[in-house]
Amino acid sequence: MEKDMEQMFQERIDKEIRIEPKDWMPEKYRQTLIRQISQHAHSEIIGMLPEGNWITRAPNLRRKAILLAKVQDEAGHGLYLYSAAETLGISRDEMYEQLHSGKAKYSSIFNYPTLSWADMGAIGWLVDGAAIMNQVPLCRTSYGPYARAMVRVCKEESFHQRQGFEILLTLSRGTEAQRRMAQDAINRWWWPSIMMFGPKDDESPNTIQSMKWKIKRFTNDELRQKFVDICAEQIKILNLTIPDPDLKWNETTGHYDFGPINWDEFWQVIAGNGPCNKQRLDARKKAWEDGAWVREAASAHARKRAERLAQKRA
Amino acid sequence: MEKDMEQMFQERIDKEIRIEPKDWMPEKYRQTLIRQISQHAHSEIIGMLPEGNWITRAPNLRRKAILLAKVQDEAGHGLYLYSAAETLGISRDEMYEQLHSGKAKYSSIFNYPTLSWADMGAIGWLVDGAAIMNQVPLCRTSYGPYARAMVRVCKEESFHQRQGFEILLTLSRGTEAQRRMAQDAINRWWWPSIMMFGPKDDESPNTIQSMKWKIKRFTNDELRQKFVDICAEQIKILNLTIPDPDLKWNETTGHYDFGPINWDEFWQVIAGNGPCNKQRLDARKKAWEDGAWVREAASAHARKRAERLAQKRA
Amino acid sequence: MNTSLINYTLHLADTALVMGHRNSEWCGHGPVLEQDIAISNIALDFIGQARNFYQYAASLSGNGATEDTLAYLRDVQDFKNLLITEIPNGDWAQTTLRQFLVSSYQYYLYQQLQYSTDEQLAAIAAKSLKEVTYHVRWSSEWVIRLGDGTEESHQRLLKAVDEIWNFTGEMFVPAAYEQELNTNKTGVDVLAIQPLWLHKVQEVFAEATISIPAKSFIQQGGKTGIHTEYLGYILAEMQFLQRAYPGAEW
Amino acid sequence: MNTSLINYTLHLADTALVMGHRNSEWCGHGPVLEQDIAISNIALDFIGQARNFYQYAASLSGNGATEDTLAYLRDVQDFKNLLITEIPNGDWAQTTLRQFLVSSYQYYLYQQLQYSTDEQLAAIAAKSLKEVTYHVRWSSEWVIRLGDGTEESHQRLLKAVDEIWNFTGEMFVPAAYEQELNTNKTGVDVLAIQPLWLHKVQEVFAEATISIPAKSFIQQGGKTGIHTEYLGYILAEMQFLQRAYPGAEW
Repeated sequence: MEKDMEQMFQERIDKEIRIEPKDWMPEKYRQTLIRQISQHAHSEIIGMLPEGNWITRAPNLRRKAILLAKVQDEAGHGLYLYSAAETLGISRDEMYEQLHSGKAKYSSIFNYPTLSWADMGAIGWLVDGAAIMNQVPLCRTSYGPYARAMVRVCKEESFHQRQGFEILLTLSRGTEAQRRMAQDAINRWWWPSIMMFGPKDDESPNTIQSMKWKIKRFTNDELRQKFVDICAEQIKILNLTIPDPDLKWNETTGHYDFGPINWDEFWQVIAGNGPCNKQRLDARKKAWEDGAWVREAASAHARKRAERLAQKRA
Repeated sequence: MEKDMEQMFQERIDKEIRIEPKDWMPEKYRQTLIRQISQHAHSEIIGMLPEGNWITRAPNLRRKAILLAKVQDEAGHGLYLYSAAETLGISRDEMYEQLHSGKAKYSSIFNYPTLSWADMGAIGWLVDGAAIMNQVPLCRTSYGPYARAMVRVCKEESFHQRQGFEILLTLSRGTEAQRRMAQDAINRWWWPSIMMFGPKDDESPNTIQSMKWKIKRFTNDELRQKFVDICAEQIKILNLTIPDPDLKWNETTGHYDFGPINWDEFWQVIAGNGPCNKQRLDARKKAWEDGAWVREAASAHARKRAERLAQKRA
Repeated sequence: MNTSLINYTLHLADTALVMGHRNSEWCGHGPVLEQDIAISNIALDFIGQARNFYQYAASLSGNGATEDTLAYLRDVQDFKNLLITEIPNGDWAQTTLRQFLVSSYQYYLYQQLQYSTDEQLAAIAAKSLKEVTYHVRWSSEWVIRLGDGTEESHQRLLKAVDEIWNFTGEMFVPAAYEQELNTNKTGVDVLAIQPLWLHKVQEVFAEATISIPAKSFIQQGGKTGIHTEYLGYILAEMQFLQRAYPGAEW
Repeated sequence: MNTSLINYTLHLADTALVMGHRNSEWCGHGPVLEQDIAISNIALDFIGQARNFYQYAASLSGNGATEDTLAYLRDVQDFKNLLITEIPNGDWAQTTLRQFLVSSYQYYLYQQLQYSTDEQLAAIAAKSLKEVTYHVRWSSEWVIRLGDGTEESHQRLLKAVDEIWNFTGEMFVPAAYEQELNTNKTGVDVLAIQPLWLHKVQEVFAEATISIPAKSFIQQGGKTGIHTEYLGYILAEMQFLQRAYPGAEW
């Protein structure tokens, strides 16, 4: 019976029929999705912090408004994604609990510090760029609520990416100090962005099953290569350098070759030893704990109102 | 008997013989001194805050070091004065308690905000200047420990005053923005400084007794006039203006006339309604409360050490 | 050049900017995700209002002034914002209470200002009014929720009233430039809107089961450049890049 | 122009300046008046050391550099201080623990540096050593007092160790400029002083009844301009006047 269900489920997937919350699904599919969607939601929320760090210091009012709107969009993405995950039977509070306890992960990239205004450009161009590369295929992911959330997310992300590139473009055409700032930001964000696609395919054990379930549609290495190819072209417009001496066009493959990735750094940051892991998680935990009395007050007030309304009606 | 003691006490005062902690003294003399010395000590401690506000923003390293040393000196003055008050049978903790509860006062001048670097100059020149005017006679005050503390205080204060004047002098010879900054600071600090001498003599009921006891040696108005006379001359060196249209040399009296003082503002600030009363007191209370566990730990450790030493000896 | 009009426009701009700055400090740190979004949104509205007023002030000033030279290259003594905008955020009670007190004031202010004889001011006010109406609703709901929530939230709201109330009086003490613009109906008679504001505050406070303080004192100075010690820190942070890289484009 | 020597001198100067900055934030807010004075005094010593190093770096750099252009007109990416100096003060446990960890390091560093072949560095180190000796004593006494004080102070000290320890490794990872100066005995071989430092720390921790963390990770980057997010705020505040009023004398 369970076997039959699984087979039917896979057939629906294969026919590109969307799975919806009330449909039967294998427990492992559900768990994988919860893990992936909540991780994605957490990344949006944690991702607000490095950019939020520059809102009060944005260099002019226009940029300030754009940045604030962008960070706010990320909160919105978090919201869609938490809602999508909730359709799988987990509450937002449970997900927060997993984030705060360290059980749930979020994208490691947000454990790097934002040290100059140019980082707002580099994050937009590289980090959002890599995110889009990962996310566009998810608009066709097999789980309906997730796919629909991703459609909204991707639309905004590509807008953010263009804004980021434009920040770098402006800096690259600015003063010597600004060019240096932009190059320095690219130097710091390039490799972590490349790592955003996750471990190499042969070290990514879940990929096969996820692709079969159409939760994932391309492998890590495929997406990474696509990203490198695009950036290697775009950097020319900036007239700056990607910090990889091995980056070179390969006539044979029709792709850019690139140098070895420092996977040790990747695993270190995942393990909690990035520059800002503690700072980021502490900030979120503090916001959550400081907000406890507010949430309690809101519930208490809602209860009181409901009671009063009931009394009136009685 | 009590009457005889009082008479003998007054005779010693009249003969300029210092009163020392173990000497008999009228209860009211003791209370007056406790009030005055602790108020003075509190003023030093609260007075650290407005200037401390600019340590991290001092405009160059030399000024930063000078300002930090100055604020530290004020802490030192507080220390001498609390010690002098303690000889009269009140503990430092009791005095803090009175400060934090609002029972004890401190100089109202510190309830004004420091809004620019020039305020460091104006405080030095005007506030320390007025303080010295008040304090120099106290080096000969009848109570020994107080008089000796004041000798040390006055020596440092006159140093501070010169530094403050020099800050203003540098600004006055600087750019247009700096001159404006200096003038703005003098505009804001002039009248509060004038008020530092306290209410007019005919509204200062304690003056007569204090002068008889030689706790006070000049009246408020005498000192205020002396201060105005000096500042009216010094402002010429700065080539700036004292914000009093009525300030004018009076051939007949041999003094500068000056305009009416806004006593309403004076009483408002004393009553707690100055710009920074709450902020200042909150900062001190916070420092004290946040430090509670530190003080407890220090005592606990001292106790442990003493016990261990005792055990070793046993 | 109409100095009073420039000063008045800067007063409106600075108030919006500093308020937006403080609200934006919450971004990423709100007590509930939806409210994080709400407060950031309000911050955005304020920055938008500030830009409109600065642009107008820049056009009046000439001399190459822009919205950014006005926001980024003036020091404390030239800022004319209300003091209430610059005090620290404190907790959620203090932030939402301040929002309510300021937004209610802005509501009545802009209601009048939209009929200003100065077309630009009128247009900005009219345009901002919809936003402000929402700010008043959002913040008054929070004041009521916290006042009539738990014992803790009620206490925190009372503490917030204690912290903030003295800073409200300044709204209704006209600076010289306000008085001047009043005579030709360019500005708004703040004394006339005080009773409206007070009525609104009383109404919301009543629902929040708290009272307006019996005794109060007016902390003022912001309108004429005499600020709290907090503003210097705000500007040092906000203006850093413009100051550190003079003349650069961003 | 010896770039490595300049960088090294700036590294020493920046470390002292940022440490002095953080300590100076306590001035007026210490837990005990005597300790308020002590921490301010240590801040003063650090600012004094910073000035000596900056003056030397300025003389090496030429080009009109002064102690103030170096301290006030460089941005984050040019600062070379240890990261540990820029993290926030936290509570008294975190502040005194950091002081102990940094001062013990400086103690062994300056002990070697006083024999530098570079006379200026040697002289500054020798002159600073007396101060640093006092800083080590003062701060180790506090670490012991808090570790072996109350249950609360012990817990707070443990938390401080948890916050700070990862930032200590950077002291002993030589930057390229350190390695270069090492070869001609201008600088100090930080690897060689690590065991001395560790021994001292173990000794004091033992008295404080706490242990060195078993697992640790090295947070680094400060020596080469890759900092924490805190430094930008420190500089925005510290440098405001020099940036806002360029070229003015103070």
